[in-house]
Amino acid sequence: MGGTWLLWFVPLLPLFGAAACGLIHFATLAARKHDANAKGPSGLAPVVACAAILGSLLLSIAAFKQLAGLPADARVIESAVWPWIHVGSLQLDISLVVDPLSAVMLMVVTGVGFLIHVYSAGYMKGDPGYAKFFAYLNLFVFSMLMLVLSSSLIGLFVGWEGVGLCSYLLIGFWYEKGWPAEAGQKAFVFNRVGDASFLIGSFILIKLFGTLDLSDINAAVAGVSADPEKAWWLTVGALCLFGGCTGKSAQIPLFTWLPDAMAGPTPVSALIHAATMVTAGVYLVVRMNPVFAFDPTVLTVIGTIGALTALVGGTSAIFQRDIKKVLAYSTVSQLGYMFLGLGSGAFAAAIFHLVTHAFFKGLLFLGAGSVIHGMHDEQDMHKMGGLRRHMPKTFVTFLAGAAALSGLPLLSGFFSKDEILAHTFAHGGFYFVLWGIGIVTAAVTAYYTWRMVALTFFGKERFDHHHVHPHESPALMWVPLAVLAVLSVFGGALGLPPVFHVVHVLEHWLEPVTAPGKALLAAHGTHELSHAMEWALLGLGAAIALGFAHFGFRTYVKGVERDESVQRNRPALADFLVGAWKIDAQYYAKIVYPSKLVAFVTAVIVDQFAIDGLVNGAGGLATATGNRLKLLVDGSLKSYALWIGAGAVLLALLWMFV
Amino acid sequence: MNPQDLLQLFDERAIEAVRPLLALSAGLIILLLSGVFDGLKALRGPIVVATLLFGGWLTASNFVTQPGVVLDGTYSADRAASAWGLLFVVATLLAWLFSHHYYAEDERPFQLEHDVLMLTTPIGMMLMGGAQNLIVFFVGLEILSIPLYALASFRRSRARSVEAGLKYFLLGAFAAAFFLYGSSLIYAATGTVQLAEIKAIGIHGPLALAGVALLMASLFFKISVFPFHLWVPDVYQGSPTPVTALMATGTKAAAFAFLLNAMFMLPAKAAVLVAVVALVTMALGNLGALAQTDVKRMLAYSGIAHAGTVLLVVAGTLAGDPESGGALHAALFYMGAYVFTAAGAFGLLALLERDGERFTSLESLKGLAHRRPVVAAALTLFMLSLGGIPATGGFLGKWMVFSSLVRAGLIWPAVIGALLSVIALGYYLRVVIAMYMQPASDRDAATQSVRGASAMPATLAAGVCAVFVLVMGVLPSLFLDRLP
Amino acid sequence: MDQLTLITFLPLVGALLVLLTPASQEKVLRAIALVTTLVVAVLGVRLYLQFDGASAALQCAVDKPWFVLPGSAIAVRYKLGVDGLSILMVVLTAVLMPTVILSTWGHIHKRVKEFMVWMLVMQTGMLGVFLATDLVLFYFFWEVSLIPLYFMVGIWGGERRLYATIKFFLYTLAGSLVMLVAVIALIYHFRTADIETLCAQAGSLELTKQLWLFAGFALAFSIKVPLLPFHTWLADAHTEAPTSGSVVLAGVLLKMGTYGLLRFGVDMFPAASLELAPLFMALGAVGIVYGAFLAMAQTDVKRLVACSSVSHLGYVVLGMFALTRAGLSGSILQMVNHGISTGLLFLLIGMIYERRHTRALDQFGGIASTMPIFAFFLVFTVLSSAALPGLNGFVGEYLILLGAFQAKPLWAIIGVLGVIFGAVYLLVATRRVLFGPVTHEENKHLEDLNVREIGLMLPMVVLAVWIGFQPTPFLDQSRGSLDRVMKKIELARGAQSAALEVQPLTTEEVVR
Amino acid sequence: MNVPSEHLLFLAAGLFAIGVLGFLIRRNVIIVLMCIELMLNAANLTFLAASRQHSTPQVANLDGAVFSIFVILVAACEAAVGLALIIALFRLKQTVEADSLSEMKG
Repeated sequence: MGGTWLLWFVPLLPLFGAAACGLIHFATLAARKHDANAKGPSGLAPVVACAAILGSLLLSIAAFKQLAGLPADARVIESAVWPWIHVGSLQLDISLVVDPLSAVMLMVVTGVGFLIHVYSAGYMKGDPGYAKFFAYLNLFVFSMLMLVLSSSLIGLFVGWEGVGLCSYLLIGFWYEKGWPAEAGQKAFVFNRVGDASFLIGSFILIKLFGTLDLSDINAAVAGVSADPEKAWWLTVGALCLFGGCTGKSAQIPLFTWLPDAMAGPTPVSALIHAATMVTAGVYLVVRMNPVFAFDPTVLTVIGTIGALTALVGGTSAIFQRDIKKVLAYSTVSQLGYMFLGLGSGAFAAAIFHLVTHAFFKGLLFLGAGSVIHGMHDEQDMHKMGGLRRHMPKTFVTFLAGAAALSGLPLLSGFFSKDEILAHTFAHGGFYFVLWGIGIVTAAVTAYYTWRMVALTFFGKERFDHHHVHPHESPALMWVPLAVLAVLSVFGGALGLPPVFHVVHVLEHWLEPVTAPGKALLAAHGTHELSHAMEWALLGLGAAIALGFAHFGFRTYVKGVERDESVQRNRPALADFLVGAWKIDAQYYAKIVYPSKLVAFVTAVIVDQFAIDGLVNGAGGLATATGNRLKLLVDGSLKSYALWIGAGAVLLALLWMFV
Repeated sequence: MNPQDLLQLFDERAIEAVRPLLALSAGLIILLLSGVFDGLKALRGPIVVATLLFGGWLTASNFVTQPGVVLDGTYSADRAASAWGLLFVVATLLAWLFSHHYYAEDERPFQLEHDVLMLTTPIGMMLMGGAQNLIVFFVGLEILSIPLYALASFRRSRARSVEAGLKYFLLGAFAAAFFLYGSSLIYAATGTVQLAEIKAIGIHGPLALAGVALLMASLFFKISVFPFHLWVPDVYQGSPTPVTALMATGTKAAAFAFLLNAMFMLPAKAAVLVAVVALVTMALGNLGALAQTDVKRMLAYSGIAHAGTVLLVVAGTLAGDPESGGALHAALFYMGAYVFTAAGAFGLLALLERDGERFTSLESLKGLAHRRPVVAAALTLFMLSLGGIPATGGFLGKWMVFSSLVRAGLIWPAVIGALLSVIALGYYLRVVIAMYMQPASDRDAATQSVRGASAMPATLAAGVCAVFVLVMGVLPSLFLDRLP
Repeated sequence: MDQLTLITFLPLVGALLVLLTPASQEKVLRAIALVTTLVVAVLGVRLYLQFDGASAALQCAVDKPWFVLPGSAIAVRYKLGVDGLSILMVVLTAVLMPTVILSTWGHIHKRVKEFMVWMLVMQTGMLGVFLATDLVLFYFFWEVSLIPLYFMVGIWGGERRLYATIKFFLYTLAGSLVMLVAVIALIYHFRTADIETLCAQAGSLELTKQLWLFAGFALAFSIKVPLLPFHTWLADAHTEAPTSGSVVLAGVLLKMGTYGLLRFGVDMFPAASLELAPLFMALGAVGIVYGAFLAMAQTDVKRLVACSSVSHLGYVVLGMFALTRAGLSGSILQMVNHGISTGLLFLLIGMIYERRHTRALDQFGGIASTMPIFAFFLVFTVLSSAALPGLNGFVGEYLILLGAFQAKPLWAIIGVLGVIFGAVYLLVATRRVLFGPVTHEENKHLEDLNVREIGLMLPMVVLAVWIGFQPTPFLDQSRGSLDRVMKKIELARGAQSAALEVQPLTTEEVVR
Repeated sequence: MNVPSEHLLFLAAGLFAIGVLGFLIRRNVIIVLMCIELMLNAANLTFLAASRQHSTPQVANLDGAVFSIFVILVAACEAAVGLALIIALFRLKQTVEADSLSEMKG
């Protein structure tokens, strides 16, 4: 498939799908003009959308197979090049490349994407904007595929902002309610802040390497070490790119938009805010691992931010009442883990956790969606309870997902999370602190996960039976749940720890991509773990997971007393944690309101009063002096003659003496 | 001076040079005679037009044949003087056309006297334009001024007209006295009244300098430059509009024509002084106009500002403008454009003013674009030309004035002059805004404008002015190539 | 009749035709105007296709005698020509006008005849400015093109139209009169009025003279752009202008300022522009952020878009005075992009104004549910204006910021801030107009865009997407000219650095 | 013996000064008219004095004399027109006060 246009069809199919669904939507609008609740062709939309994603999935599998067939060192499939911006010596083109890393991402995006499309067909049925939803969803997959497949940073940026746009559109899908639109706008602005830093990073790369082609840049990084000034620029560039990642993958400074993004429909949260978009940052770091690995301080920064985000995300999820908010903060936390993994140089482990997270978090979100669907849009866990009898299938799959998330032994979450913690531990020195934070967060994760399970599926039924009759979701919704459950349970097989003397499938597969980064890191010392230490770490992880899971389940299986008691006697702590360490409040206080004030000052004081004042002042001055001069001409003959006489004398004197 | 010398003086070339003056005088006399016999009264109009056209034709032929300095060096009819002469004839013709049927019943019987007075002015102007001798200039000055004093107060029934006439007379005579005393001092110092000889002897000593100062004072009075300009608004507003048109265009042009000849008297170091006086005049004129509500008085102030602009050319020459004829070209083209624009503007005001003073206030111009679209369009064109917007003669005039300054190195006066003309556009636009962008007050909207044959000559004249202004803006080569 | 004279004066002929038809037949008047602009648009596209981007020379040049200045015998000629710097703007002017005329169907109902005359005269003025290659002819069109807009804002404008139109006219005129003195000084110094020879020779002037002349030109163009301190007229002019007037003002008239800075600043006085580049980059960058903050505080949606123009044109100036290849081509493309995106924004605001007769932001809300097609177009235009990759805005902005970064990283970073603030005020405005519950009763039953309104926006939407996906053909049109300009800048840079090193020679240099 | 021309010139200057002051001070318009005549005569005197001074017994420089004749001529015309205007003013305002001429101002 190399060098042909066929590879282009992987992203283009969803684009055509999006266009088709868009037309279907406008057709329904036209139909609805005559008869208010006419269905129009909107029923067709899910079929078209899912078909497009399926086509893309099949093409991806074909590409994956062809890639696997190639020898290890030449595992690259390139597509035809689309010449985009040519200015003087600068050539910015867009072309697609499938290499082991993007193949993995391809499978995740199209695979999980397809499942979520099927799920949405059921979930969104009856919504007036049914076709519009699928148009946006397909547009999102197109952008994500562009992001994942593009061979140059500029193409990647097209996908990068494209996913930002789709998340804006999808979060604000139910814009009539008002606050989803604000959440969407908040998400877009936060992304834009990240993108601004991303742009500066891209300028630095052009300044250093003259091109944005990723493979060329990765190859040229080694040559930079000679020139200290260039090295400094490369470090700044890497940090800028990472700034972009924090915006997209909701890391510490720019993460507060993710919890608000829950205003969008749940499949959106599953697809965008769990499986694909938020992982873009991780993908970027792994894709350009030499650039980030060149300067160890960059990795330390990434690791620290990852750990801190994990901690903040995890602790904020403990007392959340809204089931989707719990999962949102959990996503922030798990992403923190991935960046912690990247920080300690374990690129393959980060991708491994990314994949497993896509499975179990996607599952949990869809499960929560099915719960909400069953509970007629009720999201508050304090008004649920004992649903396991009403939704057995959702319950079982949700259980699998929760187990994987909390890192119970032998499940996918356990292996991927512990591998990251192992690598962090192996790194030693300052990373011990990060490892400590990681362990604490693992405990907290287990606690809030099983709190959620307990509050939702166990204990007293706290909902009002007259209005709410929970029912199991239709097949269209629980089949994807089942598939994801299987993947969450057996996903661990992709990357068993070395102690099991089985090849780490993913690490081996990603070897050609991560090799340059690893080589640069090796220059700063290799880190190996003895077998005994590994067994100890595995044991410790399993113990913590099981312990805290049990602790969390036990306290909440009876009901919400624990929450209420904390609310009563430690309100400050509860409020602090629910508000995600009050960071968002700080943003409003420190940035949003002051900027409104500055806007007011510039518009009224500086602009209208000062600058415009000067302009109008000049006009006013002219008319004022005009009026005063008018008095000079007082109509009296005498004064005119006086002026003439004085003028003549003045002229005479000036000529004689000047 | 016996008869032979007289004949020898009036040789063939002298006759040719003086022919236009003779033609105009003959026409004047015929016009006077036509008044005596009732039958010939109807011929009044055609006689005036015939005389002016014939005089104009003769001046044009002088322009080609260039008789040069004649009559023992007292009067020259070279290309410059002929060009100015042509301008004077045109100014008078336009003013006369606008005065056609302008006056109400009580002045109509004196229409003949009005035309006689108006016909004498070009003779005076030509003498001033061609004068190489102080006496000739003085005679020309009086031949021009005295009829204007009478014309200014022609509408005896209106207090304003009489006030304007008397003011103009008294201050005019006052200035003429200054001129006389100045030239007498120069004569005392140099012993001659011939410009050429004065130039040869040069201006030295306090007596001569005082003389030149007084002389210049009277010239500045005529041009209406800064310290001497206060009379202009009252006189222009008071006198009948066609007479104002003649005053604004003709007299200024004549005064400038002589100033350019007498410029040598000013010391070179006076360049900065003249530039300052010119800029102050522009400022006062523009700022003064900004405060006006009456269009006619506003145009008076704008006339002062334009006089200041042309004076800049004198400053430029004194400061050493490398181009030889620079000042003349600039002044001639600028005044040419100004004659057509100002005559047109005043003419249209006269046209609108048919029934009393009411029509010259800005308030009454509101919504004119609906009632009289053609008049409004022409007035807008004149306003833009006064403002110096391209595609009108005014722009190229301004261009040449500023280029003479820039060539002479006076960059900052040029920039200040440019910015002052922004103020000018402030009030010119006010007229356009009134006509196009403000609704007519109900009282004005009701009055029907005077239609019919009687307005024909005025509209013809306005049309000619508009065409000339546009042609001087878009195709200036027709005029520029013919500059002396 | 050669091509450029035809394309420049055809609108004037159309204006005369309109003048001749009686004012009562509005349909005929509009038809004539539309047909004329369509023919000009076709000619414009033909010119675009014929244009060879690689060559730096003036193409399809026209050279006829006009008049000779007396005394110094300097021949002022009627010279037209198009080159890489002006081709995009000429074509945009030609292509944009039919859309503008079509949009007048909706909002111009009184004195239609005069409006069409002024609109066509303006097109001649604008085309003249971009095509003139004789300095006097350029100045001629530069001031004449002011008058039509003056009348349009003054007669068909909003409540404070008189204040706005006087302010706009006198402000721009003050600048152009100062430029007049510079033009005269330049012409009389070099004894010629031909822009091409002046561009070649002006570099030879010594630096202080070049700086003064550059200052004279740059003042007039900065007012027109508008650059930061001189921008206060823009918001008033836009708010009070009729929709079609705003579209033309934003789409083309502002670009005369940036085109002037390019032709008479960077190209004519490379040394002076090199000297003043930091200042202009600073004004551009600060202008971006300042304009964004201005827009955030506006309550009138049209005034908001006007302030966004200040911000967008800050980009153009930032890119231009980076004096790098990417910056220059980015700024030229951004001139076109801004014309399209802001033009569309004004059209949309005009459409909503025609329905609700108000521009106050708080009067809207939830329009998306009643007018989905309008919502689609508004979101599309906002995204193009906020430089979403894949649409036209991004290509221009990316090149500008890259160019600026290569020259002065600090100003580029401030410019990148503009990307964030730009998104903020545009999205906040969109949300307040489109999203949220329908609070006002009138918004409930607004009828959506009709076929005419969609039709007139389609060409610009297609152009926006085309430039977004395939910008290279548009960028290549100015390749030849920009290479020429860059050579001149490199020369000036060499001279500048040589001048800097005038200190005493170090030992080893002496030895060598 | 004839009077040295300097004295004449000073006399003329005095006359001129009186004329100008009279023009500025006096309220009656007729008196103002007379003051103008005074100024004109001052010029005449200077002309004649200068003419005498510049002419030598052999060559008589008569420019001054010719000029003064013209001045007298013009003075007459001015007086005629001036008085006519004053009569028109009197008929309208029944006064000859110069200050009554201030209806137009500003």
